Amino acid sequence: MRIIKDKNAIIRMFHVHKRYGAKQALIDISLDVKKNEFLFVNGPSGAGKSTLLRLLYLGTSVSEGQILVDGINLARIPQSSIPYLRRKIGIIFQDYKLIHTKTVYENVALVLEAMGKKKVIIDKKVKNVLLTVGMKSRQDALPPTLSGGEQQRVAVARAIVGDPKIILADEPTGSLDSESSQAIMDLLEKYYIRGATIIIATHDKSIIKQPDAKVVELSEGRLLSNTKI
Amino acid sequence: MRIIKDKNAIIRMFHVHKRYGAKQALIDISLDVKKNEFLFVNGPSGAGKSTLLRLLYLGTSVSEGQILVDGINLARIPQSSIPYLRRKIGIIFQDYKLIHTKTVYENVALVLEAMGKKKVIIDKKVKNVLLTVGMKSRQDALPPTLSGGEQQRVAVARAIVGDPKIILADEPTGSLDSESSQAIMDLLEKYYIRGATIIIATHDKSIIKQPDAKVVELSEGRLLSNTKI
Amino acid sequence: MSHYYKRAVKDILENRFQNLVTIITIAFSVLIVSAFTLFFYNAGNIINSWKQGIRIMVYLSEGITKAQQLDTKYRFAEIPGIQASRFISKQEALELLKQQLQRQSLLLGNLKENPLPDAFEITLKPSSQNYERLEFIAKRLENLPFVDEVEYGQRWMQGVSAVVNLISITGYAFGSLFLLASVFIVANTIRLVLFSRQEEIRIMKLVGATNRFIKTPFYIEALIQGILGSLLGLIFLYVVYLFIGTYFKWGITAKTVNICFLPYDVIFVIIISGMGVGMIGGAIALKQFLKS
Amino acid sequence: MSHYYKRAVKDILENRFQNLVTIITIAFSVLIVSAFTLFFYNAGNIINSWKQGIRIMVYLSEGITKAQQLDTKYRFAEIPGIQASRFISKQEALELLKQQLQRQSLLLGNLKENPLPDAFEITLKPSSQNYERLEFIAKRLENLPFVDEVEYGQRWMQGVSAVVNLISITGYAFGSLFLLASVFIVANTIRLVLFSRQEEIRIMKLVGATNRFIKTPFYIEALIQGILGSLLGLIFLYVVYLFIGTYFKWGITAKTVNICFLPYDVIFVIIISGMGVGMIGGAIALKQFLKS
Ligand SMILES: Nc1ncnc2c1ncn2[C@@H]1O[C@H](COP(=O)(O)OP(=O)(O)OP(=O)(O)O)[C@@H](O)[C@H]1O
Ligand SMILES: Nc1ncnc2c1ncn2[C@@H]1O[C@H](COP(=O)(O)OP(=O)(O)OP(=O)(O)O)[C@@H](O)[C@H]1O
Ligand SMILES: [Mg+2]
Ligand SMILES: [Mg+2]
Repeated sequence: MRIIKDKNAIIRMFHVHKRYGAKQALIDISLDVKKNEFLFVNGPSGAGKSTLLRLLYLGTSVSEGQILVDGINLARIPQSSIPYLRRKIGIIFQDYKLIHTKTVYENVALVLEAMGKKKVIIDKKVKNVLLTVGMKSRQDALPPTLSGGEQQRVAVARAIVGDPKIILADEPTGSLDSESSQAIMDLLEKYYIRGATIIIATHDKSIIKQPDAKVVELSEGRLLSNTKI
Repeated sequence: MRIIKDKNAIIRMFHVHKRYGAKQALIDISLDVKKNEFLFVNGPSGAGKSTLLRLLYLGTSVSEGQILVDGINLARIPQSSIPYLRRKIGIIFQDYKLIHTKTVYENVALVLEAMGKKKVIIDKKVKNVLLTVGMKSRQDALPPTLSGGEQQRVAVARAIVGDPKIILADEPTGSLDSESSQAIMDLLEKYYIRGATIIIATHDKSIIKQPDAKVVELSEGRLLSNTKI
Repeated sequence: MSHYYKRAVKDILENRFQNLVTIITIAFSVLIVSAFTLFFYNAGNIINSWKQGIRIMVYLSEGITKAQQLDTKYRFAEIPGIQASRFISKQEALELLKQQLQRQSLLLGNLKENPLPDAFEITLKPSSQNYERLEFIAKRLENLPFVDEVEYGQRWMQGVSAVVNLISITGYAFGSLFLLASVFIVANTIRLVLFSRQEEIRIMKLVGATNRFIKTPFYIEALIQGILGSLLGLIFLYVVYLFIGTYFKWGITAKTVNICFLPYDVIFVIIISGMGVGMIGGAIALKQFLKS
Repeated sequence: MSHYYKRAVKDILENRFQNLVTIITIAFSVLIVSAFTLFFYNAGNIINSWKQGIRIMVYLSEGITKAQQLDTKYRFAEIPGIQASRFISKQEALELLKQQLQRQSLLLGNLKENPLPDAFEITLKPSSQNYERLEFIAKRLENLPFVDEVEYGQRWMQGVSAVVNLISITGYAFGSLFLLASVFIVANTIRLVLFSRQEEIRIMKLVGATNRFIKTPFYIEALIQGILGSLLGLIFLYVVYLFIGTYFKWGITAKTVNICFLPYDVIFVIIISGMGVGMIGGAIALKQFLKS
């Protein structure tokens, strides 16, 4: 199989299959995501949305097929380069994945510390992004003492604080009321306008409001359609 | 303060306050829930919905005020009786709270085992309830290998398997597409029709479809309205 | 109950890594304490055999009759602390002396008559084998009729007494230390394991499990871990013991020092203690986690 | 680097319970090993002082001249393994004998002339203080001119040799065992702690942290734990040592047995080992968790 390079595509998936044991989670997925695209991956519970995102940040590896992210073939990337790949990607996990023993501030700052940024810069950026998601006042709280929606907003803050090229958001508004929900979507749109590529996995079609967004539909591991709203 | 007994109320809250340190999570809540009522607690992120439910199963205790559940004053209940209180209540936690090291089947069966039920009865009930939520085929999977929606359905199964008098559901459909969502709501309605009292905390008004449901609105810890749709 | 037992076994299999760590930690702790016990058990035996050598020589006045000699022997019974007495005639004493002197025995070659006295050699009961008692008994012996002089190896006795004291004090001190350390290590390992299972315990409480329902399998687990760990530790010690034993016998063939393994009752106590420590460690941790 | 250090200190404070368990586990392990070391260090000293007593008596032929006697002394230098020699004249020997015989010395009262020979008392180098070498050296001494007879305490030597062998073999065997046990216990405690922090490590990896970023603070933590634990263990041992020391001195006043604490270099090695064990235990666990 030849991989055709496309200057405009930041993510390319070629006939990707993913099996968990006997379970076929993704079946023959081929998909190009352009630079600075706003993509929704839609589908019911268990369709494979999270799995698709997971493949992109090497949270798991493909069973078959190939994936290129920002020109890097994920099958060939050495173990030691994975952190650098992940720094290009901001991830909002479906289950938030906040560190329970670190404060909100520390959870968000961690991303920048891992990049080796200076303390003053970290402080400025973290406080700024916490303000944006409305969590500045809770910056010293531990995640287990936050409400579900508050945790989700911290997860969003952590995903965007490093100014990533790509943002992967897995149900980023699942625990949020419509108002907070809209605020988060607006925030993601702001990064989109700044040039980031945004991929949002969701079961909730009502949050898809962007006029220029692309929507793909997953169902039982298969890609159904490839349509704009 | 005198507590007026009401034969029809299964839950009574009298001027309840809840503080987490300096944070006022609930302010002067008085609320009666009738036997066999279908109640929605609605409100934005951080309003105090989860906290309200938490008080009912003694996940935390009130800072001020009194709560009666099924005739029991929660302030007076001895430590050793708490498990028996909790067996009357089926809880769907916002973050599911599944045991990661036990299979789906074991997680659900645990409730009945703790009650001291017989093995054959447990087996029948668990398989039945897993079938109802559509998770029978994944009964031997560990929760971390399930999708978000699948985990939520297991959480629902665990909450209802013990045929509780009261079901507390904290965003029971947050991770579910509208179809699965409807299925869960229908399931809860079935238990309501059988005579259970259902309290659902949610930020999502669109799931409120029951014609005879009561809705209360929480905002920044205060009870706003007390209306029927 | 069989239901609890099944849950415990299942739990052990599910948390294999942590259980293995706990069992091996118990094994090593048991190993340390029982190795130490074994060492001091044998050291104690050796010391006892030395102590048996503590004796008092009672020299009789010259020219006493057979009856007077017997009379003296009977009087020994009145003095508490004396285990046995043996009569050594002057002829016997001279022979012994010649043997002892080895080369210098030629000094005795030109003796016309034996100037040594008849004597009794007295051994003491174990409880009286210390310097104070020894002196006291010697005094009483001196005051008996027909007794000319009493001799006991003063300097030698002080030396042995010192070594014995040192070894037994060190033994008790280090023994308690090692025991304390092992109890602490085992209890904390179990706490650490339970710590990582806090969430599970918390969830079980939330769905209506009683404390008893939660605790019982953990106790059974601790019991099984305690037995397996102790056995493993003792087996390990036995292997080392065999190794030392053969190496030791191979190296030299002295019959003076006899080493042996721990007696059954001590082994039994060790296993019971292993179980107990596991359960107590678990109990403390569970109490702590069940509160919150 | 100071940034890593800060994170490590913060981590220790945040995970106080687990760190305390680790530190105390290290302390107890160090305590066990160093208590044992201390015991054998002192036992070794005592044994050495006994061994110094190993000596060979060389009896010279009767009527040799002063020159011949000196000649003999010079020839000792040719035999490897001899440390020193001391001349004991026949008069001196008789005096010594009288002292030794105590009560029986009256046997020697009617000696007309001293039948004892002149002699050399020879002490051996430490490396030659074993039975085989002793016998060999004695043979060579016997073949020297003007030497009449050579005597060495055969039976006594065999006895001591047996005890020394037993103690040192037991010491090495138990010492390695305890060391092994301690290393295992410490390493596993750290693995257990890291096990409960797996999720945290996994999340750090997901947000782009390199292995080095994750590992370094844990290593620094292990280092600090190692130092604190070792120091704590040694301090505990020192307290016990003082206690035994005073109790011991109070009980008896023998100058024959002198106990002393571990020398500085051993203490240094113990602290370094404590650090090392912590780091190795952490390294193994981290490698395991960073893979998945
Ligand atoms: N680690 C795993 N091991 C086994 N099966 C898995 C694993 N992860 C996911 N699956 C299965 O793969 C399927 C797709 O899972 P995925 O998490 O991608 O679904 P999803 O579309 O994100 O669903 P949801 O909207 O409920 O989050 C599910 O049936 C799930 O049970
Ligand atoms: N253990 C705690 N310690 C401190 N503050 C807490 C704790 N639990 C909740 N809070 C705070 O109390 C407020 C109410 O929390 P609660 O979880 O009840 O909100 P909620 O209505 O369920 O929100 P959501 O819809 O986001 O789940 C929040 O601001 C939260 O941060
Ligand atoms: Mg998902
Ligand atoms: Mg909530």
